[in-house]
Amino acid sequence: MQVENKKEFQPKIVAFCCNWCSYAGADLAGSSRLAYPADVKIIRVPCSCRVNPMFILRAFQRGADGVIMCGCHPGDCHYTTGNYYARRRMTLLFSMLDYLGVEHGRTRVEWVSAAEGVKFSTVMNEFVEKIYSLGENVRLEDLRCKES
Amino acid sequence: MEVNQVQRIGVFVCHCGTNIAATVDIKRVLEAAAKEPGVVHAEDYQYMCSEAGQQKVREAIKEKQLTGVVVCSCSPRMHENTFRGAAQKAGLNPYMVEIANIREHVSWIHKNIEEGTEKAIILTRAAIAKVMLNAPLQAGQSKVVKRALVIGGGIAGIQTALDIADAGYEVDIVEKTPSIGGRMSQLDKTFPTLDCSACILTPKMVDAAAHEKITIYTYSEVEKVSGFVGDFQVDIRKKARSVDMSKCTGCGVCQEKCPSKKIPNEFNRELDNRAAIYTPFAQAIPNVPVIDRENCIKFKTGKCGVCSKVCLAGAVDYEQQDEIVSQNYGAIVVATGFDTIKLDKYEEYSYQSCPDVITSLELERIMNAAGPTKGHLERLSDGKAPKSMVFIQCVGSRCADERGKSYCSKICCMYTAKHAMLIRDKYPDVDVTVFYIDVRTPGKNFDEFYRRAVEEYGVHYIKGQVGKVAEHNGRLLVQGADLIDNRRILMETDMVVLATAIEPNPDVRKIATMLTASIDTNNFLTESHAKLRPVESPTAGIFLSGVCQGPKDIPETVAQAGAAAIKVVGLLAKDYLVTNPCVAKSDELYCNGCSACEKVCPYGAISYEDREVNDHGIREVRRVASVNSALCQGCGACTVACPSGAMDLQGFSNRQILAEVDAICR
Amino acid sequence: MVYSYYPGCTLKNKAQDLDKYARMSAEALGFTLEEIQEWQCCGAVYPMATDEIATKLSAVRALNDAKEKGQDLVTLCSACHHVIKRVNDDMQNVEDIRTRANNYMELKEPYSGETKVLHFLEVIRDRIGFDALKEKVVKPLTGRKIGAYYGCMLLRPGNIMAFDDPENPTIMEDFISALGAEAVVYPYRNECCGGYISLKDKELPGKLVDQVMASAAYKGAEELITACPLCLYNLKHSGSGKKLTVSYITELLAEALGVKEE
Amino acid sequence: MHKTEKDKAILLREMSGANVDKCMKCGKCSASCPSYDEMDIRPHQFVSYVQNEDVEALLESKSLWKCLSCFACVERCPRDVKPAMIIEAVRQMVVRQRGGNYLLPDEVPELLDEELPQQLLASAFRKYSK
Repeated sequence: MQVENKKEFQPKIVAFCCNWCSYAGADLAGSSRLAYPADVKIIRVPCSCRVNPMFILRAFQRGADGVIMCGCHPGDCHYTTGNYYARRRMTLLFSMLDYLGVEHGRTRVEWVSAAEGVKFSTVMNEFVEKIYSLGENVRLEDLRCKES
Repeated sequence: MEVNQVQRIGVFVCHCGTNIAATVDIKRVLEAAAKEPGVVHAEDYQYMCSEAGQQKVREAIKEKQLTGVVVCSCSPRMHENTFRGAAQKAGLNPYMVEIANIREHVSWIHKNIEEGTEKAIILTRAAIAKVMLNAPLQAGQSKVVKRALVIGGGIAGIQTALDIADAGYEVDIVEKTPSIGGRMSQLDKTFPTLDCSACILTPKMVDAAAHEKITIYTYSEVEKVSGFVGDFQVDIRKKARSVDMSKCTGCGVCQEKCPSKKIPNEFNRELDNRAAIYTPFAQAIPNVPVIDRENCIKFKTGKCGVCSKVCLAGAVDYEQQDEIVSQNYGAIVVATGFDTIKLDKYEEYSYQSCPDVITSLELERIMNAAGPTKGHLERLSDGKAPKSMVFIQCVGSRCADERGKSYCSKICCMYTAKHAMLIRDKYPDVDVTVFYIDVRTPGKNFDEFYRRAVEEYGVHYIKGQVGKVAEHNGRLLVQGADLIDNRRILMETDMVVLATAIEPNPDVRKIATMLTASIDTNNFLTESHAKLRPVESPTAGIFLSGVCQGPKDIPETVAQAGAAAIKVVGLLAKDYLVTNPCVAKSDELYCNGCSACEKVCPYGAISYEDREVNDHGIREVRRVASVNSALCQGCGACTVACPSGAMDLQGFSNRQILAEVDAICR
Repeated sequence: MVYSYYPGCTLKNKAQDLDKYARMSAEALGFTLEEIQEWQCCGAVYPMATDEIATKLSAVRALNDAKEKGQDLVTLCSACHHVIKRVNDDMQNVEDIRTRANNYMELKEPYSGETKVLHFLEVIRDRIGFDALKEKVVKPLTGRKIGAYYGCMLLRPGNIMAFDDPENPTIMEDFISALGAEAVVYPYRNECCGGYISLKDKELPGKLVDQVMASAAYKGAEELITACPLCLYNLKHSGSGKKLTVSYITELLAEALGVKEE
Repeated sequence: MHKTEKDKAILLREMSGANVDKCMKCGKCSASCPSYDEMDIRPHQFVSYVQNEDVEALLESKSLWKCLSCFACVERCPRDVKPAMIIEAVRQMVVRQRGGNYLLPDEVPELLDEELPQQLLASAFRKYSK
């Protein structure tokens, strides 16, 4: 086991947020000044169903320590059914990641509405805490991609 | 690292007063941005969204010949359009602008300047990485045909058509049966005011028929739909009426003289019979009969022709053929209504075996002066007046099994209270008992209405579903349990009325398929958003009116019909529709024709066509996906479903998102 | 056509008529009922508790026997049919029961519900056909008004028994009509006779049987038929009201086919 | 090992395989039950007793010996709750206890008559004893 030989672990966390609910929820967390760690970086997508599992694998390959995907609540998708597709795809992806030995806690799917600034912040705090407890992701990172 | 050398990116960092500048070191962001490959310009300003700020963006675009712009500011949901507009004014394609959200996602939540600045830099890099891969996009335009189609001529369709027509647009109503009027024309009285249904409906029917902007196609069905929002092409089949509408005077002699009079009368729920040439009811619009060819002696045997002989106007035309009317529409409203479910799986209530067990809709006809009993309340088995009646609620509603429907039919509690009250009012010696599970009366003056049935009219309400209804000794034995008194109920009664669940008109599935409008497991049409877009189908240009969208009563239906009409008017008022250019696009060279994308598309925007492609010099015809950009809403579901990577989303392409991921994880 | 046949205990004893006439009629209709070897009592009620295994094994044994012979399994007694059909459904669909039952049984190969279970009436309806039956009738029961008494066990639960519409069955009525008699439909034909409760309680079955009899008589039935020995017993011996005669379905069949010895 | 009411209620849910929480309290089970008048706790109440973890009362109930297992409640229930399965599970819980049998072999000779079918004895023993 590799134990913290770095001075301080600074996780890289990618959050995919759908434009209609979760990104707006993140904006609301901002305008409500509800803090969460700066390790989280948000990528805006039109809908959670735009998130290709490949994007998540790419993030891990490039050294991300955690990836979270947020969409509208089931039944509230702006595109009616997009989040259902996303949910199924992520279930499959997560079972594959499980098989690869990537800890379950490194990925997460959350439904956050445009009105749930508090939830967005709470979820991000929890998720970052989880990533801290899991430590650096060493499973999938492709060292060739690392910039010196 | 791939860098497009021809890109010249400008980065504009906004202070937002102190909103950003207080916790983000703007200077360091500028420095970091300037070092990024491709960035040829970086500047900051107090308020980038102000006219002066926009001026800076416009000038830089012109002076530095920028090909892409990144604005580090507030959320794109706030000012993306502002900066796109600025870019456009300076001659840059508006879709070459990206926003790094360093206010809501950075400065407002991260109070540590070090952390905030570092994150702002990373988000800026991600935006730069994305914009490097942006492509100029053109918002398209499509024309709007200023005519609407309403499918279904019940109260929902009539009201929608009237409202659209009053706003000055042409509307066509297509109605399957020989007359408009729908379910409401079959009702006797309406809750909660107990006014006569025909008295309030017929004037609306007349208005619709007389309206110069409304064309009514009765005895007609939609046969084919193509096109998309703004310009649907629709084929309507006008079934042969066998009666010339222009000649018929509506005298009714043909119906009287027709020798084939034993045909179950649909309008009276088949409780009595009609002739083979008939108008469904006296106030029918148009008041022109049709010949039911399946049951007409002339059509079956070639002999007869009585109706033709007695028609003084010479309107009967046995040679008439179906006719196809082709018409273009800007918008389509579905108002196909409902029917009651079949009760063949509920024989514990003896509906099939005993004529004195009836549905509520049958009771409406029995209570109606034009109904099978001329409005006299009597048993259909022996014509005797009942001394006691039992109403059973929730028959087939709220069921978890396949016999019934999972939903609450919503109207039954109220119409049962109405029936109970009307009977007690007109026949005070008839004892009325209602078996209920819950009495649900949300609605203005609804609970008061139900309470009046109990308090003023002495209707007995018993909580508990009935277990069995059996005919015995000429009466009906109702077996139930009173859940409040916890005692067995075994009562004899004369008539049992079943509050039968309603379901969408079975034809709606066919229509929804033609319209590519989505439909739920219960065959109700799905609305675009359950709360915020309740009268719009997710398919652009398709609107919903009445029970086809979900169970509702007349007031709600009329309200929804008006809402659907205003949405249609809002669409028809435009000459052109601007289309969102961030839509899916398939690369024909990669497409393997598997249809995976077509299956996940909620809008029916993807179709397949055989197209000649030039694959590196080899020309061949392949079956490839084609996206209709007018229908595509840009969700991106297809891009992930595509196994070959042919499908991509403009503005959110795979490469763009991967570039953002890479930039964040650098 | 040869079918595996599970007669059950009562048909070997108090309900010998049901069994005897079934075999005779079957031959007349061109199929053979081949009694399976060393069958054991099915237990007469389906063990509903989800943790019951041992009580289901005799049914599994019979089912497996038919499977090994490659035959469908025919039953007559409503109780046997009910138990065997439901256990078969468990063996098909409930993994826990299937695994545990097979662990007990040590069969050549595991049994997972392969055998098709048919009631004698289903053989007539689905394999012979009521029209074909009609043609084989030599002594039509013309003029007789017969009510079918289904009871509960053949019909319910409808999704598993899949015998007929549990609230509006017609198979016995079609059977009666095919034999040339008038089938009388009455609403209490699918209500319980009181079942096993009559061993210790005579009052409740009495009430229920009186209701069935009154309902059938009101609708004009002059006699009743049933497939179940316990129903027959309760219909005959319980209650104080007016009685219609009750006989087994197979007796009526044998009579119409002209194979019943007088 | 002593089981709490809660343990027993959970056990009943498992043994019965009934969909207790799908019940919408419409009472159609009780309305359909031919033994309703003989029962102290009615079929629809069995569902709420399990929900309320009031198992002792169920174990004492005479309804256990009045249910005919005719499945009318199961068939007609609009919510697929299967009340008869709960009654059966409680009955099993009782007869599986020492002294829980409702029918003893000694009683039988007196109950017999000439035409009583074997099926009746077999089913009564299955239902009433272990």
